[in-house]
Amino acid sequence: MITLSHYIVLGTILFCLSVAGVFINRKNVIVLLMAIELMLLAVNVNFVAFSRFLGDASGQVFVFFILTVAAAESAIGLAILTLLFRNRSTINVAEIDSMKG
Amino acid sequence: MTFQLLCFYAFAAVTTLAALGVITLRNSVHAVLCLVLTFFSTAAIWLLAEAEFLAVALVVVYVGAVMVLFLFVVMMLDIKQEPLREGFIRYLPVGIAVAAVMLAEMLALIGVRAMAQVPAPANPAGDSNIAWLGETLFTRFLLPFEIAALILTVGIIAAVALTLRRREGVRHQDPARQVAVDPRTRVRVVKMAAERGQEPAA
Amino acid sequence: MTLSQGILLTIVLAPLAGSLLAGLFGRQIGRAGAHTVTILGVALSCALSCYVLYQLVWGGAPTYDQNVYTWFEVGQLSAHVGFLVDRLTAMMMVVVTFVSLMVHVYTIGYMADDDGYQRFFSYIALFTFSMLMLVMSNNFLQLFFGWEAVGLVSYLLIGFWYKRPSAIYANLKAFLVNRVGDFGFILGIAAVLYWLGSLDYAQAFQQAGRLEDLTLTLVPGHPWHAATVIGVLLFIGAMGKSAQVPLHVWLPDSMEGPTPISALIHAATMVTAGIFMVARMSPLYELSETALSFVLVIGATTALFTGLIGIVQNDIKRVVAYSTLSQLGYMTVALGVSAYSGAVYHLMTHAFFKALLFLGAGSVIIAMHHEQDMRYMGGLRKYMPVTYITMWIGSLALAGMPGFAGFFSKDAIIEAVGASQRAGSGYAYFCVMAGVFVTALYSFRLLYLTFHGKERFTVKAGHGAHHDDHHHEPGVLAHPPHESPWVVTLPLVMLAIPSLLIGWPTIGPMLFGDYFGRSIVVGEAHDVLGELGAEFHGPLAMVLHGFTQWPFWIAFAGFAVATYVYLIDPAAADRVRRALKPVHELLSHKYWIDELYYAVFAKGGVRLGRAFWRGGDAAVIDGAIDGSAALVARAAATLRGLQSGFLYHYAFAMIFGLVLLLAGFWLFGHV
Amino acid sequence: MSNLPLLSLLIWVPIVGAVPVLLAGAGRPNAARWLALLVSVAAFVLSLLALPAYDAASPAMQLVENHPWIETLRVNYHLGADGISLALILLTTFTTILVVVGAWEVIQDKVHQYMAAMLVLEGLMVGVFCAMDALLFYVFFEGMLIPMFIIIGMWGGPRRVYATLKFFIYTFLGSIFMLVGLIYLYFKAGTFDLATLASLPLGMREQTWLFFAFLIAFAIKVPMVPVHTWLPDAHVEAPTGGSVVLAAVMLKVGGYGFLRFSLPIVPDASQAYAWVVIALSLIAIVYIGYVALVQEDMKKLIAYSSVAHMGFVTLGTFIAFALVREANDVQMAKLGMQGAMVQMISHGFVSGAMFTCIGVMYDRLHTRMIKDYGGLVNVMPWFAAFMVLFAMANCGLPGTSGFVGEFMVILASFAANAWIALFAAFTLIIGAGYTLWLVKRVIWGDVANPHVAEMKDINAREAFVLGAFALAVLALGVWPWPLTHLMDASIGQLVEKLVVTKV
Repeated sequence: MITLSHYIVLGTILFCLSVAGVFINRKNVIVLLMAIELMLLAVNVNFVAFSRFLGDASGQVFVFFILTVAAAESAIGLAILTLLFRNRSTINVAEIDSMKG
Repeated sequence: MTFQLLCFYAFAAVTTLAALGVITLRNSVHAVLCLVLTFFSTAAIWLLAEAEFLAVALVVVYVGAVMVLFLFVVMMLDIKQEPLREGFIRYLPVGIAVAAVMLAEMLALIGVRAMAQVPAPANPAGDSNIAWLGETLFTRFLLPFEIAALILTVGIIAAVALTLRRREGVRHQDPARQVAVDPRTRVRVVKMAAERGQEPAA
Repeated sequence: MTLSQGILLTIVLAPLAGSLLAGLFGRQIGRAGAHTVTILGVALSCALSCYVLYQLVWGGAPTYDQNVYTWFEVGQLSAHVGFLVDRLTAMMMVVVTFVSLMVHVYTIGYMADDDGYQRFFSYIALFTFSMLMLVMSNNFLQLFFGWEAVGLVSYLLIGFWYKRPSAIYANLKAFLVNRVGDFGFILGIAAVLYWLGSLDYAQAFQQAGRLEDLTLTLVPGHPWHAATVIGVLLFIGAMGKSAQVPLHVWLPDSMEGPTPISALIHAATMVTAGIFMVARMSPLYELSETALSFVLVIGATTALFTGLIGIVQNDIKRVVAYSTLSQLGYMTVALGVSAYSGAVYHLMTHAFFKALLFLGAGSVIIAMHHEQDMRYMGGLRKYMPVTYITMWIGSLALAGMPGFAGFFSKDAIIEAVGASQRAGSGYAYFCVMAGVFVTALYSFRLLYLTFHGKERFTVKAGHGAHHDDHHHEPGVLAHPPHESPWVVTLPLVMLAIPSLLIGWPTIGPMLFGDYFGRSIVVGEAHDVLGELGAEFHGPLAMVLHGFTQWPFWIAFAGFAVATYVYLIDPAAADRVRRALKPVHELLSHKYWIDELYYAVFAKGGVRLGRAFWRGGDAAVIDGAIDGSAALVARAAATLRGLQSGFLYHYAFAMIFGLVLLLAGFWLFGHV
Repeated sequence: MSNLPLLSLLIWVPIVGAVPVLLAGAGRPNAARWLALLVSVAAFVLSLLALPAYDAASPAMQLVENHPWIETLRVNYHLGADGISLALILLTTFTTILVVVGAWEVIQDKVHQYMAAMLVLEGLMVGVFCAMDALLFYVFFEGMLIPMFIIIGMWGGPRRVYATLKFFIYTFLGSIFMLVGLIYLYFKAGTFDLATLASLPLGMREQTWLFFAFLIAFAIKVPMVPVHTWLPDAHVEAPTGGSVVLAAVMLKVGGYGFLRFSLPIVPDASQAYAWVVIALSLIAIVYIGYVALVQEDMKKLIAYSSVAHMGFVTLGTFIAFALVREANDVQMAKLGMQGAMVQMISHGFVSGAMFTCIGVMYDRLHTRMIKDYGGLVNVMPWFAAFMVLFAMANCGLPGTSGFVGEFMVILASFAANAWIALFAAFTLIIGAGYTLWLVKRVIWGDVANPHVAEMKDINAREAFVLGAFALAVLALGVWPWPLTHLMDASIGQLVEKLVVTKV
């Protein structure tokens, strides 16, 4: 029998993995983007599970919206990435610090 | 251990390993492929949770569209991998430590044991998850739904606008300008005083 | 027979209308137009004033006390503009309008070739209006209005020749010193309103009895009687306006103004406003011995010590100015011994003969082409006989020659002081007696230096043919001096007549009779004039008696000394000066009071202001403000380091934050 | 006629009128000028129409409009006017016309924007004076800053950035405190309605906090010592019209705030701490007087003199407490408060006129330094006449408006404490000192330099502006009754409410 905890633990593990990914791939924007996708996925897993166990459709609707926003976000993120690469020939985050205060 | 549980464990393991691959693999293409795998297995887990529509949507939209986009980008850009890997080893322990601490904290907060006893209720969706979801989406969440559509449109336009570039020196026709030609701007009639011929030097 | 509001309003407004016409449309109506409208206005006012006086004295009209309109109304409290016309007011109105009319006429001649002709007429007509508002007021508010308005006109007129640095310095000084007086005055008015509950004279005086038990404690342990506080505060105002020591410094400087206004404003009318005011407030002053003693001492000091300065002055106008100060002191002394009618009486006679002296001096100045230094005059009597004779009349009146107007008033004051029991009256008696000598000395000195003796100027034809007021060489004239035109001499004669005669018919009713009726209130206990009145047997007897009295002989001594030193043996003056060098120094520097005030108040004020500005505003307040801004900037500069611009730094920060947050939740439970 | 929403019209006619002015665009400055004049005259006419509609005998709020605005917060669009508001509204509309006319040729750059900003400012200021809802008041109170910020920032002098920032941050800081106070009151009372807040019982502790919150907000606006230093800087950098509006109307918002907020809402704390305000007012009168004395910049001098004169406003307002609660002298308290109000209106005219005068000089010589002038009377006699008149009003000569308020306040403060009156009356000397010294150095004397010799006397337009100010100054000085009558009932009610404690 699959309990709620199963799903939540899975979500948690996914989330923590993505956090670790942010840490260790700190210079590669593509992997960073992917780590963010993973985080969203972890959240989605939780939403789906709660929706199922509480019998409320809102959770799944939210997943739906998150997917939408994540898609838009990755589209724009990749566009920025392309632009960045085109202008600076690198996607190394360590070289991008024009926002320095 | 029921079959369902067995399946859950299997897919969860695949998901976790694939996610691990995403963050550790050296080659970006491989990483993207791992991510695809993660999505696939997550979709399977959602099927187990009887969220059929979302599972399908995840595969179709995410794996089919977004991940392919990722692949495109990764393959299209000629990225040198080596400098991007700098510090990978150095930050590995930190990353693992943070992730571990966070995991511990989260699990402690959630209270896994307490919830382990909660049984799954009868599926409220009944037979059709899609109908259930659709009803909610188009009644209670109609406005957010419209807004989500708008966000997607904006996203598309933004992506296009960001990557669009005008190349200088490319020859191409512009029909609109051709049609809008005004004869008065083309020919200019100039009136000049008649020039008197130079008197030949005597 | 009652006074009509229409007439009273006309009296006040006619000069104002003239002033506005001459001032605003001066260019359109021209010089002749300007003097015509203003003189018409003032003449109308003067005629109606005489009519009002007639109505009150012979027509048996009751005192007029009514409001014209409400100035403001706050709850039950209200202030009005209105007129109180009794015999005191009527006398003042006649004096003011008459002298003003004379000065208007005189100005036609005196200012004949000045560019600011219309402006000048506008000012003096405006002054007449203001002064009338002051004397005719039936409440403190309007009194203060008139009080300040005459100050304003005085300011404008002293600075009339605005190109002269000394003139614009003098007018600023006059205004500011007057303001010091007004400072006390307005507090006095506030005190009246607070304790007596009304700004209206009649109501305030009716309530005056309430002051008996009231006190004010400014310094703990020293309660002051309400009546004393009111009296002293109001008198501070009078000290400013009537130039009493120590606020007298502005009056000599005010001689920077054209001579006609010196006569009108700074001798005959405005400066006596303080005297008039105290007389008007007699019901309040009678309640406080202390305040009256204060008045007495101040007046006595002014009477003697400013007169002394007059002896050493060389500027003809300044001599008359110091004499004015001294005479104002006499009036104040009279107030101080509760001889209010004596003060007002002296005010009246003084208005005539002092205006005469000033206008005479002005006539001399015209003749000398705007030379004012007496050291370059002498022997003028043969050139300008009318001026000479009228000046003699004025001087004799001033010196208190029995029979002349000044004698009656001054002698009454001296006797009143002698009869008074008030604290300080001994000192005052000494001062006024000594003052008699001093008065005679400087009066005759002026006459001898100006009209008698050798001519100390030379006439050089062709030199400086232009007729302007800045002379290049002292004592050198382009033309020989000559008598002034009739517009100048007519007022002299017109003023000489009352200077000579006004005392005879008026002393009886005004001083010892009941002319003032209930306008002036004197307590039974110190009614010195009442005591003297018992011995009064008509003016002729008084004149004859006067020859046997000390004041006459003291004045005669002054006359004798002046005659010897300045007429018979002119070299003696130098000898005396050398012998009394320190005294002469002291007097010619006017006791160094001007220098002291300048250093302490003007310089000190500016220095204090600068210290406040640089130290307080700029350093402390703005320092704190800008300092806090700088602190923020520094803090921001430090914190800016955190913004590395590296994406992963931000990401780490977020994640650490999340970890901490989770830890918090975990450790501190489910909040 | 009587059904017209006059107050709303007064607020919105100028603000909406600013739109066509703005649309007139940079290319048609004359159109912008005439439109702005039309709108400002219309607003003035509207404010005059409010006079017959107003019953001065009644202390109640009149011309009330009340509509729900933000229903969830129970905030209402609630307007109303009593005598105090009406007087200030008249001052606002009157001044705006003169400012518009005064800027006619002086502002050459972006005329339409300048005029529009002025009109918006007018509408907002009127709004402040008739808002009966605290949040609405706050919105107008803050909104006012924006056009003024723009006016100083765009048409100001060389250090305008510093001045605008200082001005903005100072006043903004103050109003934040007020906002906190208002929010607290909202949670306590559940509404922002001023009448309700006025009758809300509050403990002494709460009142004290609220009092100081309001004090900071309004003291900065007035401005009182020691938070006055933004004013001289703002004035010096502001264009003439900005200075005029700032001095004539905006400072009054502070004084008005004390009357509308501090006194009715926290009367007990106001009484307990009245001595603070009184002391600061006296410091303003004496200390600032001395500071004004030594200024070398004419605008700064007048700015400091404004601070000193506004000291009378705060003194008159808070002396009422000492009188009502300690001396039990309601009569005198009314006099003091009436004096404060008259002083506000009068200062509006006088300081407006003084700044206009300085503007006239500045337009000709492009300097505000006293030492660059001298002997103006020789070349500009009419101007000199006006300037002397306004200077006299500035030092409180009877017969001009400047006297009335000072006189009333001094009389009232003597009843409270002779020492206070003593210090207050000191203004007679020091006020005359700095004003007339200025006049001496600028107006009198011989022509100081060739630049002065070339100065032209005022033209018809300037004569109109100065003449209008002069008429107002003289009218108010000779016959203040209409004004005192207009406000009498309202002030009477305000003072009588002070007697009631809320603790």
